[in-house]
Amino acid sequence: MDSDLIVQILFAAVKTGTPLLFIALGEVICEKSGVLNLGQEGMMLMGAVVGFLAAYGTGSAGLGVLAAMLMGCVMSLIFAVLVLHLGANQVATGLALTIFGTGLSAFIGSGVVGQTIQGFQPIAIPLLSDIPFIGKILFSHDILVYSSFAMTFALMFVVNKTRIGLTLKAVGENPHAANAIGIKVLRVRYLAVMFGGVMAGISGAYMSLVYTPMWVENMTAGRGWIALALVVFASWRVGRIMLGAYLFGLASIMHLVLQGLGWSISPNLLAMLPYVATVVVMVIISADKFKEKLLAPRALGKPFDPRQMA
Amino acid sequence: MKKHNLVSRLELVNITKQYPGCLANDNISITLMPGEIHALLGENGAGKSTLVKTIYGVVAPDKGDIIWDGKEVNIKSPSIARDLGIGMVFQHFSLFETLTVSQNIELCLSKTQLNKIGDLAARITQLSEEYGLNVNPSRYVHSLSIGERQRVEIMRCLVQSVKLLILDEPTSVLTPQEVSGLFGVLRTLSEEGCSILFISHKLHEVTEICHKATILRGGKVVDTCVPNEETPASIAKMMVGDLAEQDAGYAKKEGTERAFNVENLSLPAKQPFGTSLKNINFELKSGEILGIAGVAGNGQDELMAIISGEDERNVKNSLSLDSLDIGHLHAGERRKLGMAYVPEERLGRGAVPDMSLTENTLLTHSDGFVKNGLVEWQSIKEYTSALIAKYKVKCHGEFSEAKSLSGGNLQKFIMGREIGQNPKVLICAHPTWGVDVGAALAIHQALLELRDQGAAILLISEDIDELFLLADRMAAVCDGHLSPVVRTEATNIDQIGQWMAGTFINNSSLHTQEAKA
Amino acid sequence: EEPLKVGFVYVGPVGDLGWSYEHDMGRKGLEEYFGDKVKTTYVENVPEGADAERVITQLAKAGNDLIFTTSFGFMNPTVKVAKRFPKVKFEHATGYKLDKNLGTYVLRTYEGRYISGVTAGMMTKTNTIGYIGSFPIPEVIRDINAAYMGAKSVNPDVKMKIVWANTWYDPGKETDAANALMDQGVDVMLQHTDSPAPLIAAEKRGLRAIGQASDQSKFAPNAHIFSVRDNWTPYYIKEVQAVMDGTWKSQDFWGGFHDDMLTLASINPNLPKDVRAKIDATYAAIKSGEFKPFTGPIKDNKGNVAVPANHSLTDQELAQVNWYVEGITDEIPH
Amino acid sequence: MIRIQARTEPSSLMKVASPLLAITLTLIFGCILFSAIGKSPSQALHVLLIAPLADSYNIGEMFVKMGPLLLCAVGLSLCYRANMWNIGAEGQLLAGALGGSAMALYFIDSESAFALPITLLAGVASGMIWAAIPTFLKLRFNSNLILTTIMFNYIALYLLIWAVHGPLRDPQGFGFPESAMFADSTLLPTLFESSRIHLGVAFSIVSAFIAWFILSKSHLGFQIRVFGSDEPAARYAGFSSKKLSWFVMLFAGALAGLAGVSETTGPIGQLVPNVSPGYGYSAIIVAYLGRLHPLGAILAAVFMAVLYMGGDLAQIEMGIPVAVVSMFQGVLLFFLLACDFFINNRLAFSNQATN
Ligand SMILES: Nc1ncnc2c1ncn2[C@@H]1O[C@H](COP(=O)(O)OP(=O)(O)OP(=O)(O)O)[C@@H](O)[C@H]1O
Ligand SMILES: Nc1ncnc2c1ncn2[C@@H]1O[C@H](COP(=O)(O)OP(=O)(O)OP(=O)(O)O)[C@@H](O)[C@H]1O
Ligand SMILES: [Mg+2]
Ligand SMILES: [Mg+2]
Repeated sequence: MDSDLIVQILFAAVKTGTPLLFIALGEVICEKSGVLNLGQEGMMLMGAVVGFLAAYGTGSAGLGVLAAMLMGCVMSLIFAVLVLHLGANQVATGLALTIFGTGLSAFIGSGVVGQTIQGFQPIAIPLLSDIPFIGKILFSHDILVYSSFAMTFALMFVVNKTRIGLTLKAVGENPHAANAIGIKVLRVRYLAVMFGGVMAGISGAYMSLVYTPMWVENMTAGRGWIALALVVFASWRVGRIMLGAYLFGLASIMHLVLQGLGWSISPNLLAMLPYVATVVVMVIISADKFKEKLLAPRALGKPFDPRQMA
Repeated sequence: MKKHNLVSRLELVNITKQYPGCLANDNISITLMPGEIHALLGENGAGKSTLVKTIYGVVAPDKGDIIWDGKEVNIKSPSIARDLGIGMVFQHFSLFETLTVSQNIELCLSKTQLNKIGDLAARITQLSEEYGLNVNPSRYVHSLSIGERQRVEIMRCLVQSVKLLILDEPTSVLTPQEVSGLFGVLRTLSEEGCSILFISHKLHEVTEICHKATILRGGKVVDTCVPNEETPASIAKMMVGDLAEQDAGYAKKEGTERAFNVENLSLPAKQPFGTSLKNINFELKSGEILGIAGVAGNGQDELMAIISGEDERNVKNSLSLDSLDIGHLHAGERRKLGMAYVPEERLGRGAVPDMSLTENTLLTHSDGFVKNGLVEWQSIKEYTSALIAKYKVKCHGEFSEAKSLSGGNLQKFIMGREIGQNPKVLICAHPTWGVDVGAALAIHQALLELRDQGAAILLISEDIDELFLLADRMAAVCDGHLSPVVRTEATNIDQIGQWMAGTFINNSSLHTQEAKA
Repeated sequence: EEPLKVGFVYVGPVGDLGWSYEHDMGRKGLEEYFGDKVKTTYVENVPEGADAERVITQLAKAGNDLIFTTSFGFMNPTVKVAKRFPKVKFEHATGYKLDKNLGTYVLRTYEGRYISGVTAGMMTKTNTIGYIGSFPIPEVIRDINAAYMGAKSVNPDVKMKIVWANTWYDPGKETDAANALMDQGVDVMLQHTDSPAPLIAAEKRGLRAIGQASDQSKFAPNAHIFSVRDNWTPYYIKEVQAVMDGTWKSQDFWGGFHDDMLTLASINPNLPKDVRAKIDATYAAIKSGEFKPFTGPIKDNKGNVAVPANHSLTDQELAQVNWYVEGITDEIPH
Repeated sequence: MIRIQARTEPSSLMKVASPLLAITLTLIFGCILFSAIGKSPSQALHVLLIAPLADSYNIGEMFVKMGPLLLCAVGLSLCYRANMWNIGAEGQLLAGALGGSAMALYFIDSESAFALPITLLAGVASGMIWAAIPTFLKLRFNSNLILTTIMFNYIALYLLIWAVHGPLRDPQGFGFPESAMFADSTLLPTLFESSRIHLGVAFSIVSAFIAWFILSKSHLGFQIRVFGSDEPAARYAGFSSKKLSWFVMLFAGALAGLAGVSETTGPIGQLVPNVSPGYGYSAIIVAYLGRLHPLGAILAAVFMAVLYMGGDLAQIEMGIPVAVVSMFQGVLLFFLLACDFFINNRLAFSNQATN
């Protein structure tokens, strides 16, 4: 493999990892507040289809992204109301959201299957894109990829350095105590869930506006689930999510690259690679129970009802 | 108490709070002067916590007014309460273990307060010296002992210069020595003009430090008094109404042969914030009650879990029952050999909340009622109703769900259920915690009766008085170490208190599990 | 007089712009041609499992006289239903099982693929063409061979890189596959998957690609060389007419350029003259039957004689191609 | 003024009424949806819910559809009762189909009476193995069951596709990705003349009753219920969480595996890439709709099977897109979860406004 090819592969890994990065960033915030939203796949699909419809209708990819963010937010609100206000089981509600989103997106998107639009064009960042290796890999993408960088760093700052981050952690660790000192637990959780929805929306829009760019039923192909695994992989740390997303992006294109290089392993077996890798990584990460308990938000998945305070 | 001025600091007028199925506060009115230390007394469930949460803005009252420094206020949230100058230390701590002390404190302060303080860590250190609190702002809370955590809670109130400090049962988790340290701080605060609302079940503390007391029963104010004009006994009488019986002193017994033995038991903590057990040795004889004192969180839970087998780690050669090694057996097998347990949490552990009493009997009585893997529901139902009758458990019947029983009745049920297995060894944690006087008496007598029948009983409790009442021999735990075991007659509260604080540990390995972040 | 009822079973959504889309175009062409003499019904997105049999049965029960099942996976369900409804005529696309009331029909896509290969061989500057495969079934392997032979016939140095995407239709995967190939020096893309994603990827990089199944020129105006379009309308009209006339007979039908069931759509006007001329000449030769791509001597890539000299593979033999021609260095995966 | 008030005791009426209410609300949602896309709601609901049961052929097909849903849902109910969040029924079903088919192909020339039972057992065992791996990873390495089971769904899918393209492909099949048709000795007998109802459907109903019996009559079932409702109590009582976890997971894996092998040896008759149109996922909804009660699952599976078939019929007869079915499923689950709120809460009507 020559160095050009390696640069190309890493460039592709960043691109493939970007939707995962968006959606996992949303989920990690959501989980830090103590809410487990398994509806990622559904929100992402809805973001993809609505983003595409809006971009197709208006001719503006930017409006498409906005519409997708809005849609993701609406989807997450359905989840939030059920889980936060009606105390529904988070696992079941998340699954319902995924099933619903899969159906609804296929339904409303049937009219534009196979249509195509002008997505975002790559913009090479002056100077930075001239750096050998790194420049091509990181700085010759489109605007959404750059936003994902910005988002990652912004979240790292917010989560680790600000009062908002403290509040989020407090709510995810011990909502009863947080409530007792006057933090509006449900409000924080609502916002966190909605943030997750918005990010899932962008992630979906990235798929349908940049990545392919077109709308197809089920086009996210399980990325929402992988994002959930990424969060565990990253031990709920924002910076590691970025790393994980790109590693996963790499794993999911590797089987195609290897075939092109003449490897004659069954493509079906190679296609399992990302999923097997996810399991292996998860096993390694969570094998240390002690550590996982320290890192995972302690109230994750547990309902909180402010009216039933001890 | 110095009278600073004549305007009351806080006046509660007709506060009423209705919970589903329970009137927690019923027209409560109380007045508090600046600098006054005011005790709020009452049995479990009398409504004390509800009332103070109302003042702190955590609970919204259905009715009633709050007057603060002469003006009517609407305290909708804790941040409003804090802006007024109200601070509160909760019954169940409200600290975040994965955050540092100063982060915990920061979360309680508004932007303006933070700006006013400037360097929070410096302010904490300064206050810490001023009041002798010894709080290090950069430590993670999970690395702190219970006593330290409580000082953090108090610090949280002090940084915002409180005018009213509310303490909900602050002493139940402290050693006697820590209690007197706390009282020193409270007196200083009082002298500075800070009012204090103090909730405690320990009446001698109330008579020692409080200027006034209000007694609640069933959500109503039933009496007020000046504590230093009363005795604990007379206050107790006001709290529970006409007492039928009181615990008498009970005869101490000498055990016979060794029933259960713990030898060189050392075990690292399983949970991130747990305590590791350090070389624990003791023996338990048939026909005796061995009491273990200690502040919560010093390894009692871990000890109980490893003895019962709930902690599934193999501790071969460390535990034996009738000289039979049981360290490798799982909980069910140990139970079959004649061990029984009454856990601290009765609902959620000792009993399944959503299941009927019949099913809850089956929980620990699989032996007699399961044939070929099938449950004999009819006979277990009959057994359960007999149990209910024998222990006078108040409920609708054997089909009642466990969660519908009051704490005391559920405890009687669990006690009866465990005693009904005729155990050789009974391990019993906090048997009367939160149980009213009548039920406590019944439980005490059941325990003594079981002892007299020759069972060996290990009694773990935070209530020193109860231990002195029941135990034949005593020891204390501190940070996973067990003190020497002595006969109850040969010791006194002071010594046990010292031991609870860890004075028996020679090498200074106290709080060795810091910095695991 | 009652209209003739014709049912269609599609494996994908009609909007896939590929396989199912073209079958549906065929259905529409049928309606246009016969007007109210026919009434058509279709069911899309039918999974190729236990459900297929029920859906086909329901179409038969609903009174359809002729039912087209348009995916290979519908073969055995169609066979089973055909047995139960002897009066109804069935036609199964791409399969090989016949019955009294069940016929099959197949496209000679390899004819289009040969021209694609010729064109790619002439257009490539890196001497590397890329091929995105779907599944290693005979049809796809046959077409890979045809494409490679076409390319080799005009460019002896040409290499072909093959990537299996394991899907008929997944734009995301197809994009990844196209990029993986182009990263490795491919400058002309061929595909045996249905979405336009590889063309779009080529367009973005300023490289070239050839579409298949439907006209995909609008997705990549510059990259697009031409599309080999499936055209089912003539066949569907012919079969319906036969049923109307009472002359319908079960048969195994193979259609290609000759029958206009395969066409070259939207040939890019900016092609070099020689390339265009070669395309036209090859097309004419195949259409007239004067040239058959699988005519010996052909060796497979293990060195065995696959097609003896002076022999052209029969349809029966074409259906069983499971070897790569000499020069393709890969192995057929599974 | 309407206020929400917590009930002192959960309402047993609502426990039963909640699914019915949810179904009603879903139908109302459907009416609105169909009007919105310009279809007659009454006709659409008729086609969707009544037509699938209109004649004996359709009823038979409904049972064929119900079989795998019910088998998976019964296993999942038990898992969820024990708080084991197994999302892997789909993968376990595929594994069962794969393992069973491999065995059926081994018996391709056999007429032995044991061929079918052994084939079924192979399917069951494969499903169990597929459930066992995530269980082991959870118990041994503490890995998250939800996520590992989902990953194993994908892995099973690719394994199956690999197998039908490779070792299990019909050598006479012109290279198409399908196995040979199974021999009659390995095909599940059908129960009635002229219908596809096969022995697997009977298995599914029997399995529901077995699960019900275990859950309500046996000590094991009692342990499962305690374990799921209150894990500390189960530990306190000395019930082995490992044993129970293994039991429910293997049970679920076995049933899902049986569902898979019953599909391939039943209505399909060979191994194909598309064994399941997502039965394992829909079974999650079935389990919830059935209140995690094995007998409730029977009714829920019937409902879901009707909905599936109705979806196809709606397409044939009215041109309604199939995506509507999964929308319906999602909405139904939403409504169910929302209605469950009223098991523990109620609306209180009062005249005076509260402050
Ligand atoms: N959120 C709630 N919902 C319903 N009932 C409640 C709630 N909180 C408290 N109660 C009930 O209100 C009553 C008063 O409770 P409260 O906590 O104020 O008692 P307390 O006097 O502090 O008791 P303790 O000494 O045990 O702390 C009790 O019967 C309790 O069960
Ligand atoms: N993506 C995720 N990120 C973090 N935690 C998750 C995620 N998905 C699931 N979980 C956790 O897993 C729980 C359910 O999954 P699982 O069945 O693995 O739990 P569990 O292993 O029983 O939990 P425990 O480790 O406490 O026993 C959820 O309630 C949640 O706490
Ligand atoms: Mg209290
Ligand atoms: Mg776990």
